[in-house]
Amino acid sequence: MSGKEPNAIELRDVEKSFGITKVIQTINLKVAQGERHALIGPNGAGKSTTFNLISGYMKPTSGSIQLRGEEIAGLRPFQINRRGLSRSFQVTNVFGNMTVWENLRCAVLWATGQRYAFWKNIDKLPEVRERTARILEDIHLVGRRDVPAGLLTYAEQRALEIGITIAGGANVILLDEPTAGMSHAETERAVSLIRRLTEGRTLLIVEHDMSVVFGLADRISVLVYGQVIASGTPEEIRGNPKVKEAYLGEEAA
Amino acid sequence: MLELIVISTLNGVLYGMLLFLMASGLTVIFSMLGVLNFAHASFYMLGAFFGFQISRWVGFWPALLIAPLLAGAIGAAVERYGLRRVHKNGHVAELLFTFGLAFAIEEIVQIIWGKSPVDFRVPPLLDFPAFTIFSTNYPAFKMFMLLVSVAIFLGLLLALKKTRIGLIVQAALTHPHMVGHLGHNVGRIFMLVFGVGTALAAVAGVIAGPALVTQSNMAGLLGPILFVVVVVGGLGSLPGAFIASLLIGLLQTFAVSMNASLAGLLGPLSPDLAQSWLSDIWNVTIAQIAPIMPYLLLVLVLIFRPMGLLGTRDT
Amino acid sequence: MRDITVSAAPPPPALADKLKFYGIWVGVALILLLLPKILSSGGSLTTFSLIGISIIFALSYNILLGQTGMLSFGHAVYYGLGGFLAIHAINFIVGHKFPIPLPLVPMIGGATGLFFAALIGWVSTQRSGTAFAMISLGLAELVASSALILRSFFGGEAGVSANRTKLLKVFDWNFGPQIQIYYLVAAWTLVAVIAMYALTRTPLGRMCNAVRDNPERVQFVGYDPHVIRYLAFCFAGFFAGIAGALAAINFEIANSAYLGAVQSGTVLFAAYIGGIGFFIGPIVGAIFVTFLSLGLSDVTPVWQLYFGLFFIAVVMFAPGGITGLLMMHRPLLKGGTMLRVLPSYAVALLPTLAMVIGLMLAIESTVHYTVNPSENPHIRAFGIPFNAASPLTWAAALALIVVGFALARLSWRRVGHAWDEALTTARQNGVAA
Amino acid sequence: MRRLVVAAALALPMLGQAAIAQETVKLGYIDPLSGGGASVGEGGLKTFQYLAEELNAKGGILGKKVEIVPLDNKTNPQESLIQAQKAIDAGVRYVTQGNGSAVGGALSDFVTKYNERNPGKEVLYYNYAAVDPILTNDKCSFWHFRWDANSDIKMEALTNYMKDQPAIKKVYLINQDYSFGQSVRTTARAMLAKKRSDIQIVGDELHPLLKITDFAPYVAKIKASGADTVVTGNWGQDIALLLKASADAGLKVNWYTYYAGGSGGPTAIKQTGLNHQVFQITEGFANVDHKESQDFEKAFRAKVDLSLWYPRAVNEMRMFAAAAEKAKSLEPIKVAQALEDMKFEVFNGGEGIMRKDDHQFFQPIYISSFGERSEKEPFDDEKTGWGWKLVAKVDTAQTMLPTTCKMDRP
Repeated sequence: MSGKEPNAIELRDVEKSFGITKVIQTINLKVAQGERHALIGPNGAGKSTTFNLISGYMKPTSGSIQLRGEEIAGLRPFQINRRGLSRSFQVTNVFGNMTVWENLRCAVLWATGQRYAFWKNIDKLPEVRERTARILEDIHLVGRRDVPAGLLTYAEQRALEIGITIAGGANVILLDEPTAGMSHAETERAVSLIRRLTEGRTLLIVEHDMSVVFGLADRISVLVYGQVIASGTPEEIRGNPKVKEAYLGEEAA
Repeated sequence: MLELIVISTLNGVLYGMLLFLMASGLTVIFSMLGVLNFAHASFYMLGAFFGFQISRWVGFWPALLIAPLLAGAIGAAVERYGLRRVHKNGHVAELLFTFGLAFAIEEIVQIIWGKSPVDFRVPPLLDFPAFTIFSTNYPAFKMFMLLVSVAIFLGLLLALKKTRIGLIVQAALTHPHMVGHLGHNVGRIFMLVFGVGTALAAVAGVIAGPALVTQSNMAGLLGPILFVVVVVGGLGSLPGAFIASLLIGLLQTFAVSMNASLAGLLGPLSPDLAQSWLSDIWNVTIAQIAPIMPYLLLVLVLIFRPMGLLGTRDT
Repeated sequence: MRDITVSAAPPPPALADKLKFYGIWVGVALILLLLPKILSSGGSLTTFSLIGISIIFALSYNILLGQTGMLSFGHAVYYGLGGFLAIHAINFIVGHKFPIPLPLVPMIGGATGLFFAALIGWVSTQRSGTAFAMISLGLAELVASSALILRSFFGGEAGVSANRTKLLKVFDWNFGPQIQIYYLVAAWTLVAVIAMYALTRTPLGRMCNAVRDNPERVQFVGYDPHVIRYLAFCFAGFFAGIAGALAAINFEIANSAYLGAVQSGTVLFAAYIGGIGFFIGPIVGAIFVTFLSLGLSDVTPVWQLYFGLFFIAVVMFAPGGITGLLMMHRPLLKGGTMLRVLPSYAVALLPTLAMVIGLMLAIESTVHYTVNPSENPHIRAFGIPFNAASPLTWAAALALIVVGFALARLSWRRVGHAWDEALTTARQNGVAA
Repeated sequence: MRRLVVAAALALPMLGQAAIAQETVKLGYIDPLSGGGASVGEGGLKTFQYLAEELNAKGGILGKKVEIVPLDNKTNPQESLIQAQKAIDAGVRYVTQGNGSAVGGALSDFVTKYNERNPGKEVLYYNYAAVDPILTNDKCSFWHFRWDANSDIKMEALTNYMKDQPAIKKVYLINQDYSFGQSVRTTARAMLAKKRSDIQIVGDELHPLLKITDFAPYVAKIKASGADTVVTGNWGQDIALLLKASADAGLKVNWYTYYAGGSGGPTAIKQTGLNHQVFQITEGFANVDHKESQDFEKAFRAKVDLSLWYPRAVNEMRMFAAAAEKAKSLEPIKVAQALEDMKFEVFNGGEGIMRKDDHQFFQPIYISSFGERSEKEPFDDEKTGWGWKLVAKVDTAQTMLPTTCKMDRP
């Protein structure tokens, strides 16, 4: 494209109500392609709901959501996923009875074009096998390959969660608090993992740990009471009085 | 014709109220425990048989009280020592547990009371025609059944609005996920809800036993219809269960009184088709398909309103 | 890159593993072939044929319950429709003298099962969990009741019969004698089992497992869980149809009982008792339940009660079924600590057995009083004579139950401890859980 | 309880065939002994066991003792075939069955095919209660013999009686929605139209089999139609509940039934107070004025605590013995040939004949009503104090209906 590349994600006047309660009041958000974008805000600001709206888990009450210029509002999650957007969950959400290997393999199947094939031996698909092995290697779980996901440690499950999210090769990745509940050392490892794995892709991340946010993000948007009150580079956000008042002020103190 | 309509309406409402007595317990149990109690109709049967046995010893009126209490106690015990144990194995195991229980209860009832209907009689106090309409008697006992079910319905409504447990149950109906956060006495509440739910089914059994039939297959005949009521009304919706109960009660009763068929409507089938399978559909009357009406309704509801009539949630 | 892949991916099966894998299938085929040589009475051949049919049916059911996590109370619909179509097909083929031999007829049953599953499944698989279970129940009741109304197709409660010997002969076999039917069923069983096993190792098969574990997450890796459930449902219907057609060929009759709740319940029992977590589970369950339902009714009139109680016991104490119980011991066996739990098993078995016998004594005595009160109280149950009227019998039953229960509780707790210890040691010995 | 021992032996088909000595004549009794139909099946079993003892006391058949092998078919056609196969494995050459025409049809079909495929090992099927006319018409078999009058014969007898009752003007038909109920309904319509064209059929109802718990809506319909007579083939709970609901609604009509005398029926009639308003049509009943059968009834009741509901079982067993004696053989094919056109003095007196054309037994048919007894009715039923009273007897000759059977003979 010669002129302006479309944004990876663009939300225009998106609203979401549950009954009479308006959880999201008119969100406008732009995430450029290749950008690492963090979404921050106090608890209950609507960060997870925003993720749910973008990924198709919920339908917006009104407004438009575009993925690389294409309207996706109201599409089902798998339709959005097939258009190249993948998300992780705040609460670990893996296939508990299946091994790590099988978990990752499930996540690469659609992307490698297997669809609903019932005539192919899954163990004899070289591309699936290679891609799964690469992800397994990437998330450092080779030693735990044949362990059922339900028996992994918490940090390992979080790593697997990220692995599943990126395994399909989506261009736009949404990570919902990937380091929540981790120790300092674990967090550092997770951040470098995220940094490496999202190289060249667009990342939208929700995170509470400010060191992670400021270390990772190119741009930051602040969500308060269902509205984006500021959007900009880390420096701009740091200096924004509105943000300080609403959010960072308390944290910094 | 008018006679038929009046009698059918009365019978339909009565049947619907009986269904609701059971469906209400089933719905509340489902909302709180997340398990559809397959054995619910079995407690209806237990109520009828306990009622029969106790009324032989001490008369019908004490039985009306004791039998549901007894069945409710068994229900509570089932929750405490059975379901709670199975809970950790997941919902499928819970559902299957109640499935096995329904099977076992039917067998035990057969062993104790046999397979033929038992002679459960209407108490002499109510054994007279309440009124005669166009020369058809309407038994007083059926009026009594109607009164009891309406009274319980109102009592239930009151309990839901006014008591603490009622409020918890209401909350559970709308927000099933918060049940887990009830705190340390959640086990007691579950047991109570299960006990009361099964006791309600047993009340239905005691009052239906003498009027209909008290036999070991009564649970098997009613069970599937009960599930239809709950699904058609919308899983977890009490008002939905109420409407669906009445709807199915009236539907089945009125269908019986209709002799219309496609043949009657459109004239007989052309002779060359008379021997084909089409003739079955052509000549069947609405009265003949009355028993499958609830299931047809279920299919229609699922196609056009998958949540159920008043349902709000998915599962 | 190549190196990473090789080290990270599971190694391809070694030759020995491959040999073992194919050896099992060949072994099974040989056993099926030789079985009638060892036991050749008409009754045991009928029993084997029924077991084969019920294996296919139970495995097809497990595509739903075990593989995809869909609890169906109406799987017999597809079994029954397959059976009916097979019977009609035989009559049609005979009537029109088509050159189609009997061994191909099960395909017609399979196609029928597939057709109706494809038709009905789209609506019913839209939801999973309890809603799906209830819908399957309602649909089953609807079809079973309709079968009695659509008389010219379903033949009323008497059903439709056919003569399987009038079709085109294969190798001079007319499929009259039971032995030929046995081989027909055995061949189809082998083929169907292999096919269903292969299905579990395809992309679709694995995605079924994923849907079972977490239907929500499946949507976020690009799959529509509804489509997966629907396809699984179609396969289950297809194999159920084959099983139904084989049953119809075996009995030469199809009637509405094929479609009914009892049939649906039996397959659920078989799959669950065998163990839905393992491919082999429903096979074990099918064999076990077929034997029970054929044999148990001869030794006690209240066999259904025992059946129900047994099922409840499995749900409560062994949710993995028989296979699950056996598989639990694999790590111990590999870790070499199996011997440590055996003594505690022996200790626990005694009071448990006592309790079970007490329970059975009480049940049989009660049955005597309620069913045959006028008869001689010296009765037999399971071939063992006792006096149902004697207070001694009742006291013994009561004592066995109470003492047995108390001791069983204690001793099973000990089994639990011994088990934990053994497992820990086994893990230390280097066996993965 | 002896069946447990026999059954234990049968339960182990895996162990191959234990050599069971051939000194007894085994009759496989294939009927429900568990599940919903068990109470009926147990009653039949006790009857046959009583009859076997009676035969054995007189030296058995051709010097061999008769043994009843109970086999539980759970009222299911498939299961019946499995049990039949099991029985054959255990050396049984004769089976008898009665509950359910669906089972009867399946068994007749099975036996016919089995005999065709296993010449020299033939098996005979004695049917004592499955009354679907088709078994001795379109689907007749050389290997099937029926001792109960089929439903058409009973309807013929019933309508012959009804045509002479001028009080009958409006008839309501209510039947179970399955083959038997439908055949009752169609023949009733056809025969009444032919014999009494002035009778008006004011209602023709089919309701689902054994699924209705409250007949009030149906009774409301009967009432609304103004019927004075109801004809029904209902049995089991369907007749008991129907009578109960009509008593509740105060319906005053006469009931012409096939099976009001079945288990639970008499109790229901007594409860509802329908004194001599319920009629049934049978091949015999306890109060028939015939000394021999009344003595038998007395002894039978003393021994098994049941009224004899199957006089036809008595005919079946006695004719079995007689035919074997006549053929001087226990080979089923010879016994079958001896049974054909055999004339026999039936249990309640009078002559019956096993027609060769279709293997249907023809015998006198009785119409009786249930209510208070006079001294002519010594027996009551189900301890109600009420008993069956003779209303009319239809002679054998008047029950002979033509058949469409084209029998394949070996």
